[in-house]
Amino acid sequence: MTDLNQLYKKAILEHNRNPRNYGKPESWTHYAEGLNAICGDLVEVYLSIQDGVLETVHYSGESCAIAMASASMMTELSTGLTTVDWQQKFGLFKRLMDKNNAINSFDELGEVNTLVTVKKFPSRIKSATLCWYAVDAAIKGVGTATTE
Amino acid sequence: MTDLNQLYKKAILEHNRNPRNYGKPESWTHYAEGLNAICGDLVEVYLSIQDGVLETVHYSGESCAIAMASASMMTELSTGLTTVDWQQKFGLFKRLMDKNNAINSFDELGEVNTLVTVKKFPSRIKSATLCWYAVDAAIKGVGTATTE
Amino acid sequence: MLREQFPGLNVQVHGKPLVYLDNAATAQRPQAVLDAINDYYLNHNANIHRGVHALSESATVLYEQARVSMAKLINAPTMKDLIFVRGCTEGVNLVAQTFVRNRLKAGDEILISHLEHHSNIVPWQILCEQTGAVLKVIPMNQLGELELDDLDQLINEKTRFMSVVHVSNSLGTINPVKKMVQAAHDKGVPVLVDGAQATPHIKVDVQDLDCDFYTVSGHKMYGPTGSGVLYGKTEHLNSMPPYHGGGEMISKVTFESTVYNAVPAKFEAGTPNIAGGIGLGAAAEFILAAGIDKISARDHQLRVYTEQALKQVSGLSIIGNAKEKSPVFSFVIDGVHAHDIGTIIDHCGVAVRTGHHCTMPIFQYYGLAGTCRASLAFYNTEQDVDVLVESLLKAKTMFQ
Amino acid sequence: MLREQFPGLNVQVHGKPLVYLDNAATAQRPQAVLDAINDYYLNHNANIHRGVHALSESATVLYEQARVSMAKLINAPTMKDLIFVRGCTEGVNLVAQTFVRNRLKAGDEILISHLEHHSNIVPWQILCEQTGAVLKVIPMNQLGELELDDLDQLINEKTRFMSVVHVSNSLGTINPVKKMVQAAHDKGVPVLVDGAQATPHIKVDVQDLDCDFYTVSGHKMYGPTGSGVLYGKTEHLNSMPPYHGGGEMISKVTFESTVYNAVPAKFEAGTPNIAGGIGLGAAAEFILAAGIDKISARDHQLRVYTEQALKQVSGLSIIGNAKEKSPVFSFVIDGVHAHDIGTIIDHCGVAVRTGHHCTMPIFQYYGLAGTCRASLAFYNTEQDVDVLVESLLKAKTMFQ
Ligand SMILES: Cc1ncc(COP(=O)(O)O)c(C=O)c1O
Ligand SMILES: Cc1ncc(COP(=O)(O)O)c(C=O)c1O
Repeated sequence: MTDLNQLYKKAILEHNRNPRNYGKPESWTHYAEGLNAICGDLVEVYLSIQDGVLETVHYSGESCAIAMASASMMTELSTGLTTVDWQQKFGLFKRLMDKNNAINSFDELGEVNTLVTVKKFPSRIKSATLCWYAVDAAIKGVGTATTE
Repeated sequence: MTDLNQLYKKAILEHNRNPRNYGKPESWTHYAEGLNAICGDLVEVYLSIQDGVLETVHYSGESCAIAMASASMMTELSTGLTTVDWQQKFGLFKRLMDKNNAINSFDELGEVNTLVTVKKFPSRIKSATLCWYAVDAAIKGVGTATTE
Repeated sequence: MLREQFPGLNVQVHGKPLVYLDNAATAQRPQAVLDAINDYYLNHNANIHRGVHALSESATVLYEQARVSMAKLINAPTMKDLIFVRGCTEGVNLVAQTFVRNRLKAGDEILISHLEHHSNIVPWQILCEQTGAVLKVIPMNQLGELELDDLDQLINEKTRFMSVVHVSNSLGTINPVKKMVQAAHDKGVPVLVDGAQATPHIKVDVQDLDCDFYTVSGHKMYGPTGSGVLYGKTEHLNSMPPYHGGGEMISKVTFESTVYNAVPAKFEAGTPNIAGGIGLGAAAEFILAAGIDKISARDHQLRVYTEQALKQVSGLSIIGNAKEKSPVFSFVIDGVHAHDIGTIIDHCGVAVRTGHHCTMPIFQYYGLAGTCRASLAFYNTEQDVDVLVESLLKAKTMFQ
Repeated sequence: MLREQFPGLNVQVHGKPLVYLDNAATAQRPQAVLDAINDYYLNHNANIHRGVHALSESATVLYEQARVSMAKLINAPTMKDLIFVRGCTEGVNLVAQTFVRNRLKAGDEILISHLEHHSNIVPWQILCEQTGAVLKVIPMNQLGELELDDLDQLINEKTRFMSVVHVSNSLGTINPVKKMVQAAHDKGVPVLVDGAQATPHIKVDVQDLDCDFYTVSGHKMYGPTGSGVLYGKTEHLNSMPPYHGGGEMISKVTFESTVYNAVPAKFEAGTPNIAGGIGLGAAAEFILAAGIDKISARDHQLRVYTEQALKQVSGLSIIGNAKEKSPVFSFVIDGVHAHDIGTIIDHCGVAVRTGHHCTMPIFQYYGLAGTCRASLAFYNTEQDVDVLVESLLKAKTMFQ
């Protein structure tokens, strides 16, 4: 069960139990929902963007530990970034989650790298990427992100 | 090739070459077409019925030797019969052509019995029965008989 | 033993023997079904219905015998009342578009139930959009049973059609469809019964149910993927316009006009899934030989055993506790999300489904995004259930 | 040798070795296709797309890889432009109902050709009946080629859609569809190409053809029955409403409203023919490995040989003598009806088709009820052709 233990390593379970920036904030400037068509999971993200900077990033929704931890880590990583920088990190994250390569980590992603094992569980990759696609949709002003 | 030679025995080839009562007559009282959906064959039958008696029975159309011979023999057998008697012979013919029994002949069918081998060629049974169904349709005032 | 006839059960998953508890998604097939498919491809490989040559003739006989077997399985009055389709979904869509569509005007009502699979919801929503008709829903209760007290009010003078599921794929509930058909017929409303989950588990008798249409999904009843039948009453099938245009469904084509073939050919345009149909016939014969009563009895044993066994997992709640149900267990566990359970127990060889099981409205009712669903078949064993329980306990431990 | 990979050829018919010349009706399948089907049922038996467990994951991968293989075979820009369907017939009906139907008003025109299979006639007749549109037909000539001189007049401001066959199943004619697509596009008319008989014989490149839709029939290209794909340009597929409602084609369902899934899932409601799709992928890989150019070259050899060989049968006329044609021979023999020929040569082991081959209008043009059709594939041999000729001579003798 090494892969499995890797997948559910402490850091991830901890984020799952104590998600950061969880819950609907009092105000926001950008919003989107992310829908996982396969499992019906729904996350909602709430951003406050000022002068191109992600001042706050919150999310809500009930989902699996992978999605929860990924969202939690993502909000921590994203807060304070410019949208341009955020896009760059999103690009790196997509590469990290791409099962067709063997990349293990990107320095720029910090704790988010603990999610790398997810790519060994192809049916779960969408759990990890859902909140990221939702933030991307929110920044772009699109209301819904769906994973196919 | 015994079965095959049986199927195409002399009497049948002879009727095919010299079909009786073939061609559209000058007048008739009842008409129907018979359509073989599988192969697209079409026969047309023309009956003159007076006081419940089949005075004349003609047919036209281009079809295989089995259908031609069957139609030719049928017209010979049918001419002069009451429609009630005809229905009875039609019933016997259907039983003769039923591949699920081993009946070899019915005295009442005369030369038509030479078609019995057709039932060993299930895909051809409809060739043999088409003109019969067409006459049945014509008697009943239905314009078209189709074999499914 | 029957189980040994299912070769797909003999695989290893992550180094563990497979424990297949995803039968409601698709069943395993007995060797006889695979043999029938291979026999067609090896010994009778030809197109059907239109050939005079021997292979075409024998392929046609095999295909039509399969129709006879299916007619026997669901006690249809004649094989001609059965149309081969890809599965239940195609069956429902076919009826919506060819039987119901012409009868609808804006404001008319279609009645379904809260327990429906998306396949018995979305075709009606599309139809409502096309016609201005309105979708009405028979409510459910906490047990996962339909609330039928107000059925007589729900079926009113605007109701044009009712379409209800026989056995719920998510909760296992067996609905009293015979009674429901009667209530609808009392008001002159025709009824389709979605039997996707019924034929693998219980006796189906379409004449006794007196339903107007019945859909069967081949891949759920131990048959091939891409196979199924739609049963319809003769008078309906005869009066319906065709669905697909194409070969086989016509008697005569000119550019000016076309004469359609008789039922069932009228609804079977194009080359069908010949191997699939033949395999489905073998699946029907398998069930007939095994005995559906024996299968139902075994289902009951497994249901009782599993209910008991799952009590060992604290924090586990079974969603759907209908009195009449097939061995389907939708459940949630406090503190562990369904997908995480699914992933973890998969590593113990246990195959279950997680999510909404194509029945989102059911889980909206329960306020859940989804569940874990263990769905059993007669070939599952008590040991399978034990491995499930063990693996669930492991999942809980990981999340402690 | 490639022929040895086709186990269905090794059967005896009436005690004679099978000479299978009915490939245009349905082809034989290579062992690799049967292996792919069995591998799915034995080692990956699960439903696709919706599962987290290992079998479901690997079944999904196999199914989606098949889509990739098919995209490669016809050079689609992306696998997402391919929708799995039961066969060509379903593909044409899907396009008629979801793409064309909404664009039509009474008096608009649909243009097809005189060489069409019923599957590319009847769906348009049904659509015309539904909408009041009018069916127009590109004429043919004695050689069995389309008369394209007046194509520019036939495509006029009322034309909303053109649907034409790539390769005729009855006569073998290979139509210049690239040129025809261009002519239609010049007037802004979208085009469907019916490729049922093309993928087994010639290189198909949907991007080079620039057609809007292309239909492929799996069972004609050495794949399983009940399989096929519809290719559509991305922008069309995205703009079209769904066809069947059901599972898999949605992202979110409530009773009030439903959000559809992205293409191609939007068009793939319900459990598909999983084994069939996977087998079709194997058929595509088979063709890619064998080399379609080699297959076409072998077709040409067989065509030349057969044309010569049939000259030995006096009174035999080949119907359809297009310059560009695949190895399909429709013929009649003076004094012997096609069905009688079919029955007699069947007893020599020779499987041909007789009748109208689902193209009644072609034979109305020739004033014939039908023909005998010998349709060859690359795995046929010169000896097969010799047996055909011998058996035809026997048939003639019997009728003397
Ligand atoms: C209750 C129910 N109805 C309909 C369907 C759809 O059946 P199919 O997959 O044969 O299209 C399913 C299965 O997914 C089902 O469980
Ligand atoms: C030219 C042509 N178009 C369409 C079809 C129909 O294809 P399918 O059998 O896959 O529905 C056929 C085969 O019968 C064909 O030959």
